[in-house]
Parts: sequence; structure tokens; C-alpha cells
Amino acid sequence: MLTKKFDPLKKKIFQVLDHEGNIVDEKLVPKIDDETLLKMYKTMLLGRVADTKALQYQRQGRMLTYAPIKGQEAAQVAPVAALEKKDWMVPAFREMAGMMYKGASLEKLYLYWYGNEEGNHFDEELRILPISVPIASQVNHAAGVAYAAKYKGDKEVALVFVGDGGTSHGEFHEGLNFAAVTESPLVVVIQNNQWAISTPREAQTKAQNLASKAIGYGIPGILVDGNDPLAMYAAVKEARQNALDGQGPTLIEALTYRLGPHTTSDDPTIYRDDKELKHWEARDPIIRFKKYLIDKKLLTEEEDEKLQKEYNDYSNKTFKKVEKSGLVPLDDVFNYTYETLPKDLQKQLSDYKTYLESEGK
Amino acid sequence: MLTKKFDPLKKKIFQVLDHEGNIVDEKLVPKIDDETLLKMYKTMLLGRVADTKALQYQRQGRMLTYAPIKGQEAAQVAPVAALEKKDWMVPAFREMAGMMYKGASLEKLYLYWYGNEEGNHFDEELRILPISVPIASQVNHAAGVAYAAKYKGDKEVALVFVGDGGTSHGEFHEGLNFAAVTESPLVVVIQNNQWAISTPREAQTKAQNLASKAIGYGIPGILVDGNDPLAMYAAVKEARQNALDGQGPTLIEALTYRLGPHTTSDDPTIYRDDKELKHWEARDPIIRFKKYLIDKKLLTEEEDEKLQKEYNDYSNKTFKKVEKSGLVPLDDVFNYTYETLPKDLQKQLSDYKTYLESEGK
Amino acid sequence: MAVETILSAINKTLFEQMEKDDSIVVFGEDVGFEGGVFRATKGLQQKFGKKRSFDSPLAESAIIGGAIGMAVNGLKPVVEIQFSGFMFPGYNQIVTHAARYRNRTRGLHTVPMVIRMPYGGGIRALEHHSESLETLFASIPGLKVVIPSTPYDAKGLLTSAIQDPDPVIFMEPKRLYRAFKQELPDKEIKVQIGKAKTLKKGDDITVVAWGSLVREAEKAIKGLEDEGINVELIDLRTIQPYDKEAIAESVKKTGRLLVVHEAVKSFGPGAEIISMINEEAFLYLEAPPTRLTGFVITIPLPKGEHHFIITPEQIRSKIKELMAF
Amino acid sequence: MAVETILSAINKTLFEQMEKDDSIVVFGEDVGFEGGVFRATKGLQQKFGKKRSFDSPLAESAIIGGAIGMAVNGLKPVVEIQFSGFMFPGYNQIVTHAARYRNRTRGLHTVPMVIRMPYGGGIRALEHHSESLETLFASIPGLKVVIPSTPYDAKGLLTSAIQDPDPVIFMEPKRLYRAFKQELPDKEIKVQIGKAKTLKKGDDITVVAWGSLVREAEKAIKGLEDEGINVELIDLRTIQPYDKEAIAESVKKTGRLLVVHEAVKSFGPGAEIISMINEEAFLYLEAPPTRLTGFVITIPLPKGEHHFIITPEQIRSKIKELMAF
Ligand SMILES: Cc1ncc(C[n+]2csc(CCOP(=O)(O)OP(=O)(O)O)c2C)c(N)n1
Ligand SMILES: Cc1ncc(C[n+]2csc(CCOP(=O)(O)OP(=O)(O)O)c2C)c(N)n1
Ligand SMILES: [Mg+2]
Ligand SMILES: [Mg+2]
Repeated sequence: MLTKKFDPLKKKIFQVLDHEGNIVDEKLVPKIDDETLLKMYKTMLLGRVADTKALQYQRQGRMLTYAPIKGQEAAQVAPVAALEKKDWMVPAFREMAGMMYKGASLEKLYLYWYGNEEGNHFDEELRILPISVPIASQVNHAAGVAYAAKYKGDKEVALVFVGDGGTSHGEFHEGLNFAAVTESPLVVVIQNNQWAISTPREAQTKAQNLASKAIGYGIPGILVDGNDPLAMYAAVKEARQNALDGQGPTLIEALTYRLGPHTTSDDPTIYRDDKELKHWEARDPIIRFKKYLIDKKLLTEEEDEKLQKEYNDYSNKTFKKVEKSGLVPLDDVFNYTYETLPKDLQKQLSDYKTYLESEGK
Repeated sequence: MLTKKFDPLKKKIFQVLDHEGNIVDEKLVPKIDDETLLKMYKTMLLGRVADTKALQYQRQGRMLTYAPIKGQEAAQVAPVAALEKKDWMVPAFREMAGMMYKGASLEKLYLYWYGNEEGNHFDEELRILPISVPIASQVNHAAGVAYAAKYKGDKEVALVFVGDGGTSHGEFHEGLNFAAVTESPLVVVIQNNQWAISTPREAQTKAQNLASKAIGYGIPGILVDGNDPLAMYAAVKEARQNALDGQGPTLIEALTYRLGPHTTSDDPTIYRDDKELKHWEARDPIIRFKKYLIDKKLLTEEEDEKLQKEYNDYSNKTFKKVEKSGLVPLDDVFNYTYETLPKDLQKQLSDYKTYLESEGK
Repeated sequence: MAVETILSAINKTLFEQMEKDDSIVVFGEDVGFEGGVFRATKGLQQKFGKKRSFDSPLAESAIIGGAIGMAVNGLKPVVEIQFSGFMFPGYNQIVTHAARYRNRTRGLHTVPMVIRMPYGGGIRALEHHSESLETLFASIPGLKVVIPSTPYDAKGLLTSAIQDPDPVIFMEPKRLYRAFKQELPDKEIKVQIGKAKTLKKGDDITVVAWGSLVREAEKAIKGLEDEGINVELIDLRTIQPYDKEAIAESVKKTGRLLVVHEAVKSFGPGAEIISMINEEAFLYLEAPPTRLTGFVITIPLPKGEHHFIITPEQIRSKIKELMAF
Repeated sequence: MAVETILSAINKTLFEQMEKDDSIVVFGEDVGFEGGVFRATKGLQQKFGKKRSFDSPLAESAIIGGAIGMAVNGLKPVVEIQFSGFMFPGYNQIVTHAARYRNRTRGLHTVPMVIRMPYGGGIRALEHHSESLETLFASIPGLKVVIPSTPYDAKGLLTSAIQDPDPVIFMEPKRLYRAFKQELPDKEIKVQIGKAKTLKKGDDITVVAWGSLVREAEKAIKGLEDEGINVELIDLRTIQPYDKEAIAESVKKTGRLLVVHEAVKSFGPGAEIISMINEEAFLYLEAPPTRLTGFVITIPLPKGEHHFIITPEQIRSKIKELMAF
């Protein structure tokens, strides 16, 4: 058991690929077929490119507030890669690449950040819950999804993401506790990217690490190098199996870093220094994973460059399509309040239409 | 450090007096002067008697809903005894004996359970916060009180009580985390009386014990025999000193038992069996403490009997006085909504008075 | 047919619906083994097992947030908040999620669920056990809010709530829990959400009430006909979306409106109804539409609660005042 | 004198008051080092130290509950909730404690504190960043609720809020944060809580608004005098306890009332004002007192938000409709 071997109280960090992309210990390498390895890498890379582009669109005034994922690609893609199709993904809001691995289209995700609710309307069989803005509240949803999975006897788990900031929230506590005591099949990944907006990890909690919070719920916890896709994959795979075996949740702290701003409204130069950034840039999950795949002969530099171009074009094409979607129709902002529009809302809508007509709009 | 010696992860329970009232280990006995020892015992006994009487009054239809403390006297009196006068006490709602040690009069406490807000109006210098019904929410108040104490440089701590049920609540998590990260002088006592109404401790959390939740906040935790007044005193004394030394909060789990019903509206025979009750009756904190004091020649059986009678009479006298207090005057239910009654409320009040007059009332 | 109180009707309905629909789960604090502090869920765990009826940890966000997740994944949670005054820690989940999931996902994920809670004063209880908080739910788009005042409506509305595709807040007037009995059919009955019930026809003044105050209003109007005042009494039953037509039609006939509620006056539910009447029946008004409500204070502890609780005499007095306008 | 926006006026006021009163502490998420996501608290930590201005953990119950404890123990907390849509996890503390401590302890413990929060739509933001939730505070006895619409009022009302003996919810119309400037005196100024401001005198119709809609209403009425419509425009400024006299006197003169707010219509703040007017000025009403409000829906994400945001044209059209009644 990895969670036994890497006891968070002993501050051990589970790592398979070191910062340079070399295997730390062959015995720890999880079994992942080549196709999956490549899909993981490609999704991380697409995430990276699409993220860079989104920031550009925003700076050009074409995209709305956007929450970048740069630097966190491994921490979110690898966990999803360790899932089965029927498992549920419950995102926070900074999981664009993870959501894409689960099957969400870039178009939907861009649409969301473009300011359109349709961006949260994924295909039903993808089993992705919507982006959840109220911090940590999604942990309770995930606990409920997991409870229902167990209830129905379906061999499925829920994977939920939460940030380091989110671990301070009461919703985190209640959700983890609920899932633990009901032994629901839940895997919790904390993307500890060291910051909650301008608030550093140390200002969130005096706990020596976030994985050790697992003890309060009587569940296993593990501290993982979150920029190491192999370690993240292995940790989630084990947690998933435990969950299915009726052991309840596992708490996985992914040590990673937000290389970009909190959102496009944020200026991180105010609160963090360049040295820290440099330190983490050297630990970039993509560089590391690429090296591993090239060593493994699954990828060449040329293929990688081609992929980058491809994703660049794809992002551009996709965003242009999104831009064409324009405004949300009036009916849509009313129609999903209830299954059936109550009379009063019908009247509000029709009165408004009458007004618009009277104004010649 | 007791919290080092008694590591909750090793399931060690700190005990000084065993169930029979014998010293387990002389080295562990805290220094308490005789006067304090006697005051502790007397307050526990008064608590016990006043509690028994309150239940009777309620059964006679004279008292309203009341939350008994029977069996938990040591867990609440000893922590308060370990405080200084200027320290703050932040109760939950089941701390009648603890509040009396802090200086609250039985009259006030009866008045509260009699259904009168004046029962929460203690002398200012007693530094007792009001009874707090929304479970665990008081933990945040205590964190704030403690922060202010530190802010002002006053050498004072806050002591807060919470139940085993309360530890599942988000408010518990947020309050402990806030106090820990701000290194505020707070002492947290969980009265783990094994039940939250009809919900057993095991249904609250999968954590092996509640003291281990301390790890999630990076603070010391300790599991204490809550029916052992000497152990509780020692644990709180150490925690208090740590708090004043700038070490922040300590989490103390007092293992105790609610021998009575949850409240007078509750029927515990529905959900718990006689064997459990018997088990804990044998661990009654009062029997144990009395034996210790008699051995120490601080008390005799005769004096104890006299005290019981005295407290019986005192309870009766006090409650009769409370009963005479009658109903709350109309003005009082308006006057404390704001410092100054807003015009609108003045009007509501005067209109109502006019109505009452018109009805000849 | 069986004779039921509101409380036993709720219990029976839960049995009936759980029997019929495997996806229903019932949980909350003390809800499982002992069947809730009021025993509304008594026997469910014994009958349907711990999986379907259980004691949750003491954590309202987990109860409601957990229910949301369960609803997304195909269950139909019917959860209990022990007293409405303790819904606040779960309010974040109600407002920011339960009410919005359908809209947020444009219909992909919906959260059909019922949140039951006893509410209201007059039972001489501790702090936070007596509030009337319907405004805090009714003002949130995406929620439905229901309050029965009879065993029949309790059964019929709870059945409708459970079968509703949207989240329903089901507020139970605990003062009436065991106050009186009614004969109820043993089979499923439904009362449509959104429909008020006219309890008494009358031409002079419309009185709108819900929950326990319906019973007080009934007492209040007894004998008024002999004094020449013919009251039309409406039990609103659904607070949102509420039955504007029923009230407006009535007021068009009577020209007078009194709304009676225990919730505090300012920014309370009566304000909504009065504004609506201004919109729908302004020209019919013969007296100012008026509210008789809780004072804008914290509902007092038992020894002062009588100042707060609305009596039939007060209702009658207000009716006469309006008739004399 | 200095030229200030609402945002800079708030910042200046905090400096001024903290300088004057050692017991003031300012905290919340990101409030310390960077000075808040809108920079309303910028520079306070640098000037007054970490003890007096700091980043709290991400936990609204701890922020508000902690502030309550601090207030009891002699401090004067001025906390920030990052956006009003995130107040819900702290709402339990606001309603069950902040609003009730004075009453619960019969005046022994009071919790003078200010809870600041940006609110309202029209800034093309993510979900939960655009709500107008004043009803949820105004309907709670024991709270005061204040909304400025100018830099002057922001300064004056915040000063009064900080010096108030009771908890004050201070809602900041973020759409106006940097929208315009005003010259403000460098010394302390106070605007009385509970007093509305009549921005324009008029005889034909009373328009009541607050926050950013005051500015839209001003645009709406521009030129209406040439069309023979003389609007009296009232900036409510305090939502609870609100200035009934100002509104009632105005409506007694004009006979017509339009309340404009961004909060959703049902059970919203306009309902309260209209009910009050029915009570205070029924016989003066020449047209149904009316509300122009947010629809009863979740405020849409930016690409649909324009359907929700109230425009000057809509206000003008409603005014004319009422004048034609
Ligand atoms: C309940 C709540 N409070 C405040 C916010 C505003 N907010 C948005 S993101 C954020 C910081 C989140 O930090 P973290 O959990 O570490 O996630 P990260 O942004 O680093 O991915 C805050 C405070 C919110 N969305 N929800
Ligand atoms: C937030 C909240 N939810 C529910 C309740 C109802 N309630 C009162 S006491 C109680 C159980 C408390 O258990 P515990 O914390 O163990 O304290 P104990 O009663 O054992 O002293 C519950 C659920 C409440 N008071 N507050
Ligand atoms: Mg973070
Ligand atoms: Mg307990």
C-alpha cells in the first residue's frame, strides 16, 4: 500500500519520476499501457496550449475571466486517467485538462469561460459534474455521488478535486467526514498549488501538510509529487481500488504549483517572487513527462512540436467557433430554473418580450 | 509534555485517578491546592444535585426543556478549574456545572432553562459567553475571543466546549483551523459523551478518536479520561500554558458519558442498552473523586451527605425563586434587538400596546 | 382509511413512497435508528435497512450537499433538517447548488430532492427551534416551498414533493404535528404544488395564511358571520411558486386582504403577497392590504414567546379594523 | 479635499478609522498582503501590521464567527467577504449569532462589527459574483444593512457603520467601484444609517433605488421633465432599518411609486417597500406601487446577463407606464 509506505506524518513524498524525468524507483512505476501514456501526455499538452491561448484571448478582450491551469496538468490529468469510464469526475474550477481527459470538449470548456452556461452541459455519459465555484462545496456532492454509486451496487467511484485553500473550508471537512463514515467510494485530490489567490499555503493551516488531514477522518492520506504524472496515476489507481473494495475515501495531496495568475483578474507579481516561480518552472510536469516518453521511445521532439502546432490551431479554431456562438437567447435564461416554467415566470418572460417589442428591439 | 506522552494515534488515554479513585501514577498528579480540590468537588456535586432536581422540575411540568449533565461533571468542572479568572469560557449548552465553577449562579442557569434570556446575562467580569445552541458554531467565537486576547497582549485564554457530535461540523473545522493558524490562545475540550442525541460516536466519524483530529490543524491533541478530574485539570493546565506561550490551541478529548437523556424531550432507552449505562455508572466521576478526597482526608462521608442536603435545599430554593420571576416583560423582547430601538420597532411595540389596551389586557 | 395526525401522515407517506420507489433514501441527524427527534421517520430503517434510512453525522452541509450528489447520481433523497433554525449551515448548499444545478448545467444534471424541516413557534422550545424562515427559501429562484396545515395536505403535498423533478423545501408546522387528526385514504394521494385551498368562501375580506396560523385564523373567523363579516379564508399551502390567481380572484371579490404569518414582518412573505395584489387587483382594493405578522425581533424564549405568537383575537381584531376602513 | 472613487473612498476610510481606533482589525480572504481582490484594503497591512490586517484562511464561518468573538472581547472587526455570493457559508454566523448576541445576552455581550461585501451584477463575472442578496440580510432582526451609491456616501456610511454599536452589513455596488469620482473632505465624515437621500425633487412619481441602480435611474429620468414628468428620486442608502418617512412623504405628494432593484422580484426588497406604502399612504395612491426588478431566475453568466440587467430605458418605460395609469 502506497499510503502505508508514504506516511504523510513522516513528510514522505511519493514520487516515481524525478524533476528531470528519470525513474526514481523502477518498482514504483505503475502499469500504464503506451496508448494511455500518450493520451495523458497529449491531454496535458493540449491543456497547456489551450490555456496559453485562453490567456491571450482574454488579454485581447475576447474571453472573459479565466482560471489558468499552467503547471497543474499532471495533477489533474493523471488522476482522471486512472479512472474508468463509468467513474464520476467532480471538478472544482481549475481542471480544464482533467475534464478534457474525461471527455469534455475544449469547445465546451472555452464556452464556459466565455460566459455561457452551455459550457457546463457535457454529454451525460461522460459523468462530469459542472464547474463548482463555491470553494469546497463540491466535496459534499462527490460524497453523495459516491454514496449513490455504492447504494446502487455499481462498481464506480467519484473523484473530486479541491484546492489547498479549499481544505480550510467547513464543506471540505463535512464532505470528507461523510464519505469516510459511510465508506463511500470517493477519491479526493487536493491540487495544492501553494496559493489560494494571494494567500499562501502557510496562511491556510498550521498542519504540516494537507494529506495529514486524512487522519481526522480515519482514512488513508498520501503526499504526492503532483507534477509527476506516474506517481499521481499510481496513487489514484490504488485509492480507486480501495474505494471499490469498500475501504472508503483516500485523501491525496498533489504538490504542484500554479505557474500563472489565479485568474485573468489577478496579478501574482504583487504577492510572490520570481525565485519561487523559477523553482517551480524547473519542475514543470510537461517537460518531465516529455523526457520520460522520449526516453521510452513513445515520442520524438518532432512529433511533440507537431502536436503543439496542431493544438495551437485547434485552440484557435475552437475559440473562433465559440465566439460565433454569441449571446445566450432570452428563453434560455428562464427555461432551466424549474423543469416547467411556473406561470409567474412565464408572465415575467412574456411581459419582457412585449416591452422589447415596444422598444423595437 | 502530556500531549507528547499520550499520543492519540497510539490510543493512549491520559488518566491520573482510576475508576476506583486510586492514583495511577503519582508523578502525573497535578498540583492543586486543597481549597481548589474541594471547590471542584463541591461544584461537581452541586451540578449533580441541581441537575437531578432540574429533571424533576421538568417532569412536574415546572421547568422547560432541559439538557442534563449527569456523568459529565468532571469533564466540564476540571477544565474551568484550571483557568484563571480573566480567562474566557465559551460553553456549548451542556456545561451547567462548568459554568457554575466559572461563577455563573445556579439561579441564572435555571432561569435559562426556564425559558428566559436573562439566564444568559452573567456578570461581565465572569467572562462567560452565552449558551450556544447551533452546534459547534461557538468554536469560531472562541477562536475570535482568543485572537483578541492575544491582540491586546492580555495574558488570557479562551476555553471552549464542544460535543462529539459537534466535531463533525464544518464550524468545528473552521474554528480550530483559524485558531491554530493564528496561534491564538485557545483550549478546546470535546466532551465526548459517546452520543449526539441518538447518534453514536461511531456514526459521527471513522477517525479512531476525536483527539487525533488535532493533526489536521497542526496542533497537539490528547485523549483524556473525562471522568477523571485530576487528568482533565492537568491536561487543560498544560494546554493553557502552551496557549499563553504562543503555541496556539490544544485539542482535548474528554472521554465521558451522558448518564441521562439528551434533553428532557429525549428517551434514551430507545437507542442504547442498559449494559452500556451500567458500564459507565461504574465510572461515575463523582464517586471516584469523592473516594480520592476522602482518602486525602479533605472530605468525610458525613460532610458529603450534608453537602448533598444543602445543595438539594439550595436547588429547591433557587428554583422557587426562578419560578417567581414569571413572564418576560413585553418591552424586554423588543429592547435588545438593537442598541437603540428603531422607529419601526417602536411603532410595532406601541401599536401592540394599543391593541392590548383595546382588548382590556 | 386510517386516522392520522400530520406527523403520522408524513411517516406513512414516507413508507408508502419508499415502498414504491427504490431510489428514495431518507437521512439526517437521528433520522435512522430512532426515527428522528419527532419520530417522523420512525420504523423506516427497521423496514428498509440502513442503506435507505440512516443517521448522518451532525453536519447540515453534508446532509444537503450529499443529497445533491445522490440526486445527480440517480437517487431521490428526502432529508430531514432537525429544526428549520438549523438549516443555516446547509443554506449554502441549498442556494448555491440545489436551486441552481438545473440551470447551471442547462438541464443536464437535476437535483430532485426534498428537504423536510419542522418550523414555527408556539411549542415553548429553546433558541433556534421556533423560527419561520420561509422567506429565505421562497426568495431563491429554483426552489419550491411547501407548507401543509392538515394531515391530508401533509400526505398529498409530501407525495407531490417526492415526485417533483425539482428540489422542494417541505416545511412542517410542528405546532400542529399532533394537534388534530383526519381520516386519510390508505392509498397514494397528491396535492398539487402551487395550488392554494379556499377553506371558507366569503365576500367581505380575504385572509391568507399557512401552516399553524391557518388553524388560528379558523378560530378567529368563527362567529364573525354573525357579526356580519364574511371572511374568505385561503390556506396558501405552497409559498413558492404560490397561487396568485386564487388570492387575486378572491381580493377582486372582497376588496380587502389580510395576510397572517409568523415570520417577521420586514421583508417577510406577506410583503410579496401584498405587492402582488397591488399589481393584480389595485383597482379593486377598498382598504390597504395588510399584514399581521411576527414582530421584527428574535422570537423570544418561552417566557416571552406569548408576546410574539399571533392569537385568534389579534386576527379578528385586524379583520374588524380592515372592515371598518 | 481629494478626488475619490467608491473604492478609494472605502480604502481611505479604513485608513482613517484604523488610525483613530486601535481596536479595529480588518481581515478576510486575501485582505492582508495584497489588500483584497479589489484592493479595498490595500496598504493596511503594510501600515498597521499583520495583527490588524491579515489574510484569513478560506473559511467564511471562521471569518464571521471569529469576528463575533473578537467583538465580544473588545475589538472592532471590519471583515470582508470576497463577493456577496460567498457569504452563504458564513450566513449561519450572521443570522444565528451576530444578529442575536445582544438579545440573547440581554445586552451583556454585543458584537459591533462590519461585514463588507461587493455585490451586484453588470461586471461580466463568473457564477456567484453578481447576486443582489440584500433581502437575506434585511429580513433578519438585529442586522443593519447599508448600500452606498457614491464615494461620499461610501465614506460617510462606512464611518457610521464602523462606529455603530450593532453589526452592520455593508454592501458595495462593485459595478460603481471605479465608475466615477467625487471630491471628498480629508476629514472624517458621517452619513446617518437609516436616512435616505432625495437626489431630485419632483411631484409626479417617486422612484426608489439603491446601489448601482441609482445611477441608472438618474440616467433614466434625464430629460423626462421636458416630457412633463417630474420624478422624485430617492437613494435609499440604508435597506434596514430603512427610511419609511422619506418614501411615505414623497409618495403622499406624488401618488405614484416605482421601486427599482436588481434583486429578484419574488419576496424581494421592493415588496417590503410597497407593503409599507400600502400601510402608510394607501389613500394617496394614484397608481399601483410597482417594482422593476431582477427576474426570478439565477442571474445569468455574462453572455446572457444583458437580459437581466435593468436599463435606464426600462426604468423610463415603467415610469411612463405608471404615469399613464
Ligand atoms: C466559498 C468561497 N469563498 C470565496 C471564494 C472566492 N475564491 C475563488 S478561488 C479562491 C481561492 C481558491 O484557492 P484554492 O482552493 O487553493 O484553489 P486554487 O485557486 O489555488 O485552484 C477564492 C477565495 C469562492 N469561490 N468560494
Ligand atoms: C447546527 C445544529 N444542528 C442540529 C442541532 C440539533 N441538536 C441539538 S444537540 C444535538 C446533538 C449534539 O451532540 P454533541 O455535539 O455530541 O453534544 P451533546 O448533546 O452530546 O452534549 C443536535 C443534533 C443543533 N443544535 N445545531
Ligand atoms: Mg490553491
Ligand atoms: Mg455528545
